[in-house]
Amino acid sequence: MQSVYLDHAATTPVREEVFAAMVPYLTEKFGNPSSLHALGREARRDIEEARGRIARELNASPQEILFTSGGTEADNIAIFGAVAGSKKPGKHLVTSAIEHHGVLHPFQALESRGYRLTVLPVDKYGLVDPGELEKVLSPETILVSIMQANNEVGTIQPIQELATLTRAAGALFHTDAVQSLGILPIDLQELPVDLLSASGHKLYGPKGIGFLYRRKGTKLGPTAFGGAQENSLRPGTENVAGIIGLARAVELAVAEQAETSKRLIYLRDKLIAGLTALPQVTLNGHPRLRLPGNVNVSVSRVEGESLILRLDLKGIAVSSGSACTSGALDPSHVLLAMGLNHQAAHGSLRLTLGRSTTEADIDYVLQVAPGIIEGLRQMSPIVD
Amino acid sequence: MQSVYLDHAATTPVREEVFAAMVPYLTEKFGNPSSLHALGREARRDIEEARGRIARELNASPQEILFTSGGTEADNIAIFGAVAGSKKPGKHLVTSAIEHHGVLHPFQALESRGYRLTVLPVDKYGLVDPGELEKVLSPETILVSIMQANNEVGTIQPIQELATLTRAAGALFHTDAVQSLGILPIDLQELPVDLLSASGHKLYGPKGIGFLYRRKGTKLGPTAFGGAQENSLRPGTENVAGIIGLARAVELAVAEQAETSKRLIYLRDKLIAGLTALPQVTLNGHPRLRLPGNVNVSVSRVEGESLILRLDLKGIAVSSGSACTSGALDPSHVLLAMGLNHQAAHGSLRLTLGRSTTEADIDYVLQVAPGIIEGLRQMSPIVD
Amino acid sequence: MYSEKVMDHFQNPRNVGVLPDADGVGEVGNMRCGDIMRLYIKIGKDETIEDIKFQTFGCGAAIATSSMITEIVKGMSLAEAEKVSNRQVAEELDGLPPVKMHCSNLAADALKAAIANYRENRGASS
Amino acid sequence: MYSEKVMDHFQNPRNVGVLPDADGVGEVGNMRCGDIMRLYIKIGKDETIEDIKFQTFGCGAAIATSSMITEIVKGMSLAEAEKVSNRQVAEELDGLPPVKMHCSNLAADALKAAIANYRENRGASS
Ligand SMILES: Cc1ncc(COP(=O)(O)O)c(C=O)c1O
Ligand SMILES: Cc1ncc(COP(=O)(O)O)c(C=O)c1O
Repeated sequence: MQSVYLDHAATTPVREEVFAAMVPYLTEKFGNPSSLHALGREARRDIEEARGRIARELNASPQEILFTSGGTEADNIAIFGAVAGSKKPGKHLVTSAIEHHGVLHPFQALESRGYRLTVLPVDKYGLVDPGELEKVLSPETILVSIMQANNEVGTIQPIQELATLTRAAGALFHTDAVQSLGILPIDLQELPVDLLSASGHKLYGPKGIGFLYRRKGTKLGPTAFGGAQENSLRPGTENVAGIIGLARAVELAVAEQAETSKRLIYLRDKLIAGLTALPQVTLNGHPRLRLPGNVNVSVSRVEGESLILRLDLKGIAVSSGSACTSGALDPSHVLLAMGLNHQAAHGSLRLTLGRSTTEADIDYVLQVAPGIIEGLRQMSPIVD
Repeated sequence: MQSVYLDHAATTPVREEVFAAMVPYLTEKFGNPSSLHALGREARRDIEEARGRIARELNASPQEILFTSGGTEADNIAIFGAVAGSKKPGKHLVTSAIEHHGVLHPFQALESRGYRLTVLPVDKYGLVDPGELEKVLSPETILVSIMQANNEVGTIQPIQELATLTRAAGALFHTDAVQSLGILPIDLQELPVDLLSASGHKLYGPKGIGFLYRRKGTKLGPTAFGGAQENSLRPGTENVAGIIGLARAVELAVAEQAETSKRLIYLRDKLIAGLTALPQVTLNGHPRLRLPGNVNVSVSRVEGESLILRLDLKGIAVSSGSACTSGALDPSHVLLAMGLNHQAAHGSLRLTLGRSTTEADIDYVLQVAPGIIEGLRQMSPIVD
Repeated sequence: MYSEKVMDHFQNPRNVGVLPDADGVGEVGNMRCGDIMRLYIKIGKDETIEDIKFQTFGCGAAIATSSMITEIVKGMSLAEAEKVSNRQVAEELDGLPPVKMHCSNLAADALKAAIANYRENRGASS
Repeated sequence: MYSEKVMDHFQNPRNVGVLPDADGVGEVGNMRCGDIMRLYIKIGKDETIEDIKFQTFGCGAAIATSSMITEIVKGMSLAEAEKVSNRQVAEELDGLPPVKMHCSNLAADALKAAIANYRENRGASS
């Protein structure tokens, strides 16, 4: 049976080059970067060099990169840290309705602690309107967090504009770039964000490592306590192998970004065209302002999980809604925020393309999907 | 030049068996455990199986094991979580003066937020007196945290007794077992602790992974927010390779515990005897209640870092004070708490033995150390 | 996640479809939860379930439990069939994931609704 | 962490020891910080530093900066030597880790203390 992985937004395989870069740090180069002897100094030097390489790819400085254990932790440190570090009397926070839970849930926790939270709506394409942000910004606003690109529907936000407005209002701007780093070009001299989160396993690096970019001068209060690692903002012995792998992954992703993007857009659009040509299958997200690898459709009268499992039985790995909430029964908050009804939200299918994706994969999906959709529809009690 | 690693308390090399167990998860088995397709289900099954294996080794249940990104995070989740989850009106916390910063600093942060903190003293061997704990326990007490064995001087605490007293007083008991898990026998049906922290890289597993044992029924409030992973107590995509490696490492450590212990105690005592036979070199920590691999001495009139570096130039990797605070200039809070003066604290040397340590290593250290100590003493302005 | 038996029923569901001359129809679930089950029963002599069919919009568990219950109760008397519980259906499938025990395990409820509907219909027509 | 030059001075410190007939002795640092440096100077004609020796209890940086300053100022006039700063010593060593710039980089202070001590001694004896 053919095996087609179309769930790159959930996670990606570790690239061979990344794995090869990690191996020495899982074998002979095992020093603790805090140790003063040669083995420790070697580890320290190598993680600092990795920090520098990541910074260079983003046009940032090494001190602006803080290693974390993943995207969620970077989001948490950014949000709770910005709030803890704020000297403002104001207690106003802003985010959008389509954020990942790694952003949304910290904000909701802060709301329950007495902060005032504005959750900006999105239009039917999943776009935040900068005009809406402008309306709610005030001298009270501490932090605005809006993701660069959405993990479910792939919509790319006008971050440049949103961040510029936020800066003008004197608040901090955070963006969750977990889905976009290495996939969209990012130049942190141009983009006026103060904080940016990324995760290794979304860009062909290992799981359990990520980073937070923190612009020089951005004050964060500590959210975890222990040793002095990562400027005391992320205490604990560094995941050296993970850091080395992450740096290699970022370098490779950035180097190949333009070419990969072009290739994936072609395949993506072919897949979108093929799927939406089926009866009652509609595209979710923006037709143009969308991640190169993201396809998200609603299949009427059919539930997402059974679609996933039937496709899986044919060797096709996809997801429905957010991978991180699959297993939960709630329909995607992203699709609901975009105005989909529950049926369309439950019947969503996300296919995310990546490095390994070939045209043959797309053709195979387009050959297999119609029968599966038909089969499930025949079982469905729902009529139009 | 001979190469002798005697810094196993700072970190340990990943065992070959552990590395081999991890490789598939850094290559073909790359699924996200939250994904519903076959690759995701495989990852889910394998990490749950790993959880079960760790639980079995400790005589615990799988649901009692929460994976974290390391020892520090486990400590933070235990302490902040226990406080957040407490329904008591009381605000009293208890710890000891010789805890790792991963425990001490969270407590100090809570103290600055209005909690009442008792820091129990230790005797000259680094031992906490259960009588002292009994005196301060009250219905106000939420949590007591005392490490099973100290990372600097290796002193083993009377945890059984301390935990029993704490339970009788109706408070929760946490122990940082980062230095002892796999090194001392642990049976969680016997040991009445509610929470226990461990870290992979101290027991020949990878860096960036650890776990928190949480006894069934122990209520923890969330300290980080995001996806539903690890019971929503540690959100973020699981470090699958790390988890698999950790489980293998725990299994192997427990299986070999008795034998390794016996071997190391012999080597440890030989090293202690040899070093303390040198003029004005004195043992720190308890002569008997001490980790099998720990040697800690104070060398009068000589500063620790220069001792480390000179030994390093001879191929001997050791540390002075805590590895995690080396690089900082403060003398060890552990040694000061044990009543050492600043000179003795600054002149401490920690040599920690492990799986790779041979008698030849010990002999080499005992051959090289005297000359180095003498050389540095000749440079010293301090007279007795 | 799912047992082999669940996957078998999900892949090859038994008794899918509609009974145009059903004596009772039961529907449970709602779109908010993402699971809707509809059961059709045809009652034979001695109040036994002569035929049964289902339609389900829902996840793997919802489809498998729908399919499973049709196998369990076909040929049963209504009195027996009414005693079948959701838990029993799950057990026949060698278990369901904990997260699925609630929303997607409604087949017995659907059957009860169908039986109730049958009784109502009969009451009305007699 | 340390530059090669630091490691060279740490490994092979120049001018270690005591000058029994020193004209000035300076000591800085304290045990709390973990660094104590003592410098001995012998002053020759035209107030030049004819000989200099040091004793240091401290980390690699403390030992290397002590050693370095003895090399820098040997043969210098006191006026010149007084102008040497801690920063300059660090630069001659191709830099020090940031964490070491403060406590362990006191060699110039020790030299100033030794010179002050020499002047005091001379004042007292004249
Ligand atoms: C006793 C103790 N607790 C906690 C830690 C922290 O563990 P980690 O570095 O994995 O965060 C360490 C080691 O650094 C330790 O020795
Ligand atoms: C947009 C976004 N943010 C955050 C995360 C969380 O990253 P991680 O799983 O590395 O914690 C994810 C993926 O799960 C994501 O897609």
